[in-house]
Amino acid sequence: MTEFLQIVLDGLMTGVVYAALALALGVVFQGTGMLNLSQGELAVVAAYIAWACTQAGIPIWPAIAIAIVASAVLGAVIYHGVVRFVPPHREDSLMTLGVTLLLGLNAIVSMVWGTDPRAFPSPFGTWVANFGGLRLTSQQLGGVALVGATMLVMAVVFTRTTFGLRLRAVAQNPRSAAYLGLRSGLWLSAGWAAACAVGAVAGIVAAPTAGLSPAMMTVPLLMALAAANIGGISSRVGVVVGGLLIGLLTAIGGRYIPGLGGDLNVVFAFAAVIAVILVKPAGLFGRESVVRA
Amino acid sequence: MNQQKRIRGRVATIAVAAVAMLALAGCTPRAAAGDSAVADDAPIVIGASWPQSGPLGSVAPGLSGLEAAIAAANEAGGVDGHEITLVTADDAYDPSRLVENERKFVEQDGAIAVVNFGGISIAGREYLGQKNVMGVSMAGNSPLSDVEAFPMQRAFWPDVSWEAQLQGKWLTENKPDAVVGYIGFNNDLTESHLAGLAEQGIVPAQVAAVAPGTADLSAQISQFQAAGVDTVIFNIGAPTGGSTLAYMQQIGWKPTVLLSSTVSDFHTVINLAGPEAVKDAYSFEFFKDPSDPRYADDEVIAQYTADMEASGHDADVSNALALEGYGLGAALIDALSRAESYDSEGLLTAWDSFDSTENPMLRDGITLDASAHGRVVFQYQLSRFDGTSWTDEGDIQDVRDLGIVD
Amino acid sequence: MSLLEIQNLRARYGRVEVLHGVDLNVEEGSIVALLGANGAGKSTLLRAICRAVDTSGSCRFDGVDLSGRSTAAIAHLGIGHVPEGRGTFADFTVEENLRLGAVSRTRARSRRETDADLELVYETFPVLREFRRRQAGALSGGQAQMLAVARALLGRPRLLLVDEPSLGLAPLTARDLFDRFTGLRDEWALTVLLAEQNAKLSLTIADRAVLLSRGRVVHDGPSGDLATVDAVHADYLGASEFDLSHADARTKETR
Amino acid sequence: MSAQIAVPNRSDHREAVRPPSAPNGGPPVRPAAARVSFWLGVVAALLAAVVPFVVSDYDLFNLSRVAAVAIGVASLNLLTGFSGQVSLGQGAIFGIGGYAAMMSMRFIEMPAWAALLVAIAVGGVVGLVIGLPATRMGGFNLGLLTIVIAALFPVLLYRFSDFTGGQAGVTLSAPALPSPTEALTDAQWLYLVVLALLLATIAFLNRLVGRRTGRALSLIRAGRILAVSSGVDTHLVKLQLFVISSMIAAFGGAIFAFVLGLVVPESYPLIFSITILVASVVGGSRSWVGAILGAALVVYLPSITSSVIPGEASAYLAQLVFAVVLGVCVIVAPNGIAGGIRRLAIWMRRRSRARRSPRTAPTASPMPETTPDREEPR
Repeated sequence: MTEFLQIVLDGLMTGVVYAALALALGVVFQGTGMLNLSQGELAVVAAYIAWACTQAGIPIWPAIAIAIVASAVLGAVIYHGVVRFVPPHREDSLMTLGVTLLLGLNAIVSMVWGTDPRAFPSPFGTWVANFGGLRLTSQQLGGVALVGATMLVMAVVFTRTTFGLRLRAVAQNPRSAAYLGLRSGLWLSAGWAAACAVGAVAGIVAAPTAGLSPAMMTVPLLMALAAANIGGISSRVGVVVGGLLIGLLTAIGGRYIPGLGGDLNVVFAFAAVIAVILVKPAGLFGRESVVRA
Repeated sequence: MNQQKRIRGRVATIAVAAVAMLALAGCTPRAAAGDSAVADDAPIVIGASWPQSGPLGSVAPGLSGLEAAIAAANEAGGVDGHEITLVTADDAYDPSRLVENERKFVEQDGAIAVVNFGGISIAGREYLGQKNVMGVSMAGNSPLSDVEAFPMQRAFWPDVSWEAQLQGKWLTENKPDAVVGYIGFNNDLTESHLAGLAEQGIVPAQVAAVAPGTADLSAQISQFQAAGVDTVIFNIGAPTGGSTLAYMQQIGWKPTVLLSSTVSDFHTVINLAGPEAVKDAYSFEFFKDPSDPRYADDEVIAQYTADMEASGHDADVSNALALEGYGLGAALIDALSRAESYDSEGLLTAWDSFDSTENPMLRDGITLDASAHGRVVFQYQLSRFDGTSWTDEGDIQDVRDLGIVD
Repeated sequence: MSLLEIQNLRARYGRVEVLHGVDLNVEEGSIVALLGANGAGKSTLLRAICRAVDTSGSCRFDGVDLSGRSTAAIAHLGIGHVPEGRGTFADFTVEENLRLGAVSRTRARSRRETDADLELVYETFPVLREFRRRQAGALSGGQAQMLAVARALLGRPRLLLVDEPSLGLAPLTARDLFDRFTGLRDEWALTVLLAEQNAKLSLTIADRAVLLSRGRVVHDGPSGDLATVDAVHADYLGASEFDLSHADARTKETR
Repeated sequence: MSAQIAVPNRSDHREAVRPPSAPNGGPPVRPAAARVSFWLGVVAALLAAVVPFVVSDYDLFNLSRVAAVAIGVASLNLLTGFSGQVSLGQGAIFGIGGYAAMMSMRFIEMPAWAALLVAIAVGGVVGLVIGLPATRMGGFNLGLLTIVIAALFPVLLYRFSDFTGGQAGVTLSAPALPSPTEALTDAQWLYLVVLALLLATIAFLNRLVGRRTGRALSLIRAGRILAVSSGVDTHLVKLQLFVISSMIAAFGGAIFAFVLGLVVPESYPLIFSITILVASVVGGSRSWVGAILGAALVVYLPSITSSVIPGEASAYLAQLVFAVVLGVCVIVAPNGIAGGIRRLAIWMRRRSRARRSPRTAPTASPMPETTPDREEPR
C-alpha cells in the first residue's frame, strides 16, 4: 500500500511538469491555432537562461525571475517575428513552423551551451519530507508549489483582469476583437509571452530533476500533448488535470501492468487519452462550442 | 484563361523540378570507382561518420579526439611520409545518413577505412563488406562482434556483455544475496547486459528499461525500494544516470551501485549527479577519464591535452569521450605504421595484429590485443569512486583469463 | 462636412474585386440604409471602411484619412462596427462582452464613466441586465444582436456600422430591434450606417437609402424615393427580399 | 475553441470553389495545354531516367533515397493536402512497410515484388486499425494519436527484438533488386526501378484525386456539413483515404528499405515522421511535384549544409540553417515550394503580358498567394 501511494505521489509530481507545459500549449493553441511543438524547447531555453544567470553569480531566485521574463519576451518576439505570418487556419503550416522553431532553438542551445547535461541546482534545497512512510523531496514539493502558484496567477490574470479578458477575446475571435479596437497582433504576442512564461516555469521545475540538456523536454512535451488532449486543450483546468493524470497513469502503468515497464508505460497513459477522445472529443474538461447559429 | 495559366504554372513547376533534381544530384560525373590503393606519396584517407547533432549529439567530442590524434600524427610527419586525411561527416545518428556518408567516403573520397560511433554502425557493415573497406566502430553492442558474417567490421570498445559478466562474477563473489535492480535504456545494450549477468547467475529482481530522454525515475526508484533492491546496476547515459543518482542521494537511499564503464565518467554522470551521490560506486574501467584528478600529472594525458589544444579542440579536453576518440585515432595510426600496404587490407591485417599494444586512452597496465571477436580491449580495472576520484580495487582483470571470452 | 466621406473605394478578396469604386457621404446624425441583394457588396463596404479587407481608395472620417490605419486603430477613432453574425464572444458572459466594448473609448475615460454607460445600456436593453452573468453563447438570436449593438455603444462611437442586424431573427424580433435605432441615434449622438438586405424594414427608420449592386452604387437618395427608382425594381425589389418571411429562411453562415 | 477546428474557415470555402485538383492533377480541361504539360512531364521523367548514366553510384543512392522518401511524402500529401488530415505518424507506417518487406524477404525468402505486395497489405491493415479511430478525430486529436504512434514505433521495435532483430534490424545478404543485366550496375538498376515506381505511384494518386474521390475530398476539406449535405459519407471516404495513404506509405517504406539494404529502429525515430510532414508542407502538400521537392529538401539539405559549413559547431549551425530554410519556406510559400514556383510563373507570365498590352496592367500586380487568408486581422 505504501508503495502504491508513493508511486501515485511520484507520478503526480512528475505530472506537474507536464501540466505546466500543457497549459503553455493550450494558451498558444487558443490564441494562434498552433500546436506549438517547440514549446518544450522554449522551456529548455528558459532553464538554460536561469542556469547561465546563476553561473554569472546571480542568486537562484532572481535568476529564475530573469529567465521567466526573458522567455516571455522571447515568446512575444517569436510570435511577432515569425508566427503571425502564417494564417491561423493553416494547421499543417503552423505545425511545421513549430518543428522548425524546435530544430532552430535546439541548434542554438546546443551551440551556445553545448550538449553535455549540466547539473541545475534545485532552488528548493535538498531536504526530504517524510510522512507516514511516504516521502517527497524538496524539489517535488517546491515544484508543485511553483507550478501551482503559476497556475493561480494565470487563472487570476485570465479571468479576473481586463488584460486577461482582452487576451481571451482576441484568442476567441480576432476579427470581432479588432472591430472593438483590440490590436490582435499585440494581444496574441501577449498570449505567446504568457504561454512562454508558463513554459519557462515548466523548464525550471524540470531541470533540477532531469539535468539540463537540450533534449530535456522532449519526453515532457509528448506527455504535455497527451495531457492537453485528455483534459481538453481549451480548458485551463483541463490541461492541468490532464498533466497530473498522465503522470499518474504513466507511473502506475509502468509498475502494475505486466510487460509495460519503463518505456511502454506511456502506452497506458495514451490508451486512456484515446479512449477519452473517442468518447468526448473535446477532452474531459473541454467544451464543445456553444455558438448559436 | 485561368485554366491556361494554371497549366502553364504546372508546366513551369515540372520543368523547374526536373532541373532541380539534376542540380541536386551534385553531378559527380560517373567514373570508374577510385582504387583504394594508395600511391607513394598520396594521403591515406579515413572517413569518420559521427553523430555531431541529433539524439546523440553529445558524443561529438569523440570526433574531436579522433581529429586531434590524426592532426598530431600528421604534424609528426604522417605515416611513412603519407599524410592522413580524415574526412568527417555528421550522421545525426540516422542510419541512412550513416550509409550515405560511408558511400561518399568510399566512392568519392577513396577512404580505406570508415570510423563511426554507436549501434547504428550495424547499418553500414553490409556495404563496407561489399566494398571491402574496413570499418571501426566505437560501440559495445554485441552484434558488432559478428566478424564471421561481416569480416570488414571491427569494434573499438569491448562487448558490453563481458563487463556485465565481470559485474555478475563480482556480485556472486562479494554479495551473493544481493537483490539487484538494473537501470538501462530499452535497447539491445540492456539485452546484452542482462544476458551477460545471467551468464554469471545474476538475474535482477527489478529491471527498469527506459526510453532515452526519460529523466525522472522517481517512480522506478520507489518500486526498487519496495522490492527490497540493495544493489543497482546502471548502464544508462546522460542525463538519466546522473539525475537518478542525485535523486537517490537526496532521498537518502544508498544501495551498492555498479556503473558501467562507458557511463561512469565525469561528463556523463558524476558532474550531473554530484560527486557525493557517486561516492562508493563501483565500475569496471578500461579507459582513463581526463576529468579525474588522479590523472592531473599523467604524461599521456598531458600529451593528449596538448594535442587537443593544438588542433583547436580545447573545449572538449575534459571529456572522456574525446580521450577515447583520441585513443581510437592513435590505434589507427599505430596499425597504419605497421601496415604492409596502405589500403583496407593492410590496415585490417595490422589492426588484427595488435599485441599488448599501448594506447593513450587505456588505464595503466591495460593494452590492446587483437582477437577473433573483432574487438581489442579485454582488460578491466575494478574501481571505486572515493568522492573525488576513481581508485583501483585489486588487480587488472582480463576477461580472457576468467573464461568469459575464449 | 460629412462625417464619413468615401471616394472611389475598392475592395478585394484575394484576386476578386468586390467593390469597384464606391462614392458615399454620410452626414452626421443621420441613419443611412445600405441596401442591395446578397453579394452586392454591403458587408464588404462596411469592412472596407474598417480596413478589414484589402482596400484602396479614399475614406475620411471626420476629416481624418483612414487609409493605412489598422482596423483596431479605426475603432479607436470612434467607429463602432456590429459585424454580420454579431461577433459576440460566446464563452464570455454578457457583461464581459459589454466591458470589452469599452476598449475603444476615444478618450481615456474613467471606469466610473464606463460603469455609467453600462447602466445606460442596461436601461435601454433590460434583458441584457437580466442575463448579465449568462454566457453570450446561450442568448437567443435577438438578445445576441442586442448585445452586439450594446457592446458597440460602450465604445462611445460617433459612427455605428451595423451589418445585417435582422439576419436570423424572427420578424417581430427584427422589428423590435429596428425600432430602437432611432432612439439610440438621438440618445447616444450616433450616426448609423446600416447594411441590410431587408429593405422594407430598414426603410422605415432610414433617412437616406443607398442601393448597391455588384459592387457599385446604383442609387443614392432620401429613403422615400427608393420605391420609384427603376433600377431598384430591376435589380433588387423584383426579387423576393421584400418578403419578410423570406428573410428568416436565409441560411447564411453566422459566426 | 474546438469550434476553430471543426468549423471550416471561410477561406476554405473559397478554396473549395476551385476545381478539386487544382495543382497538378485532375481532368484535363484544355486538351492542348494539358498535352503540353504532359509532354513536359515526360521530358522531365526522361531526363531523370538519363541521370543514372551521367552521375556516380553515390549520387544515385541519394537520388533513390529521395524517390523512396518522396513516395512517403506523396502518401502524406494525399492525407494532408487532399483531405485535410494532418498526420504525424506517416514515418512509422513507412517503417512498418520497410520491416514487412525486409522480413518477408529475409525470413520467408519471398521475391522482392512479393515483398512489396506484403508491405502494401500490411500497410493497409495498419492503416485500417489506426484509421478507424483516427478518422473520427480532427486536427489536434489526430495529431496526437499519430504522434504517439510515431513515438512508440521504435520502442516497439526494440521491445520485440526477437521478432524485429532489435538494434541489428533486418539485413539482406544481397541487394533486394539486383541488376538483371551486365549493362547496368545495381545502383543504376535500383534507381531506375525506384524512379519508375515513384512515377507510377504519382500517376495512381493523381488519378485518384482527379476523379469522384477528388470531388468528395474537396468537399470534405471544405467542411463536414457541406460534404454531408452533398451526400458524401465523410467517415468512409476519410477512412478509405487513410488506408490508401497507409498502403502507399508502407510501399514507399519498403522501397526505402531496399535502397538502404536494411531496416533498423534508429531509421524511424519520431523526428523522422515529423520530417515527412515537414517535407510535405514545405514541398507543397497539394502537389505531387511538391512531394518530390520536399523529399529532396529533407534528404539533401542536412548533408549539404553540414558539408558546406566548416568548424567546430558545424553540425548545429547546419541544423540551424536547415530550420531557417524550412521556416522561410513555410512563411514565404504557404502552399509549398511547388505552390510558390507556380505562383511565380503565373506572375512572370502576367507581367510579360502586361508589358505587351498595358491595358491589362491592373491585374498584373503580384498578389501574394496568401491574400485570401490574410483578411483575418491579426
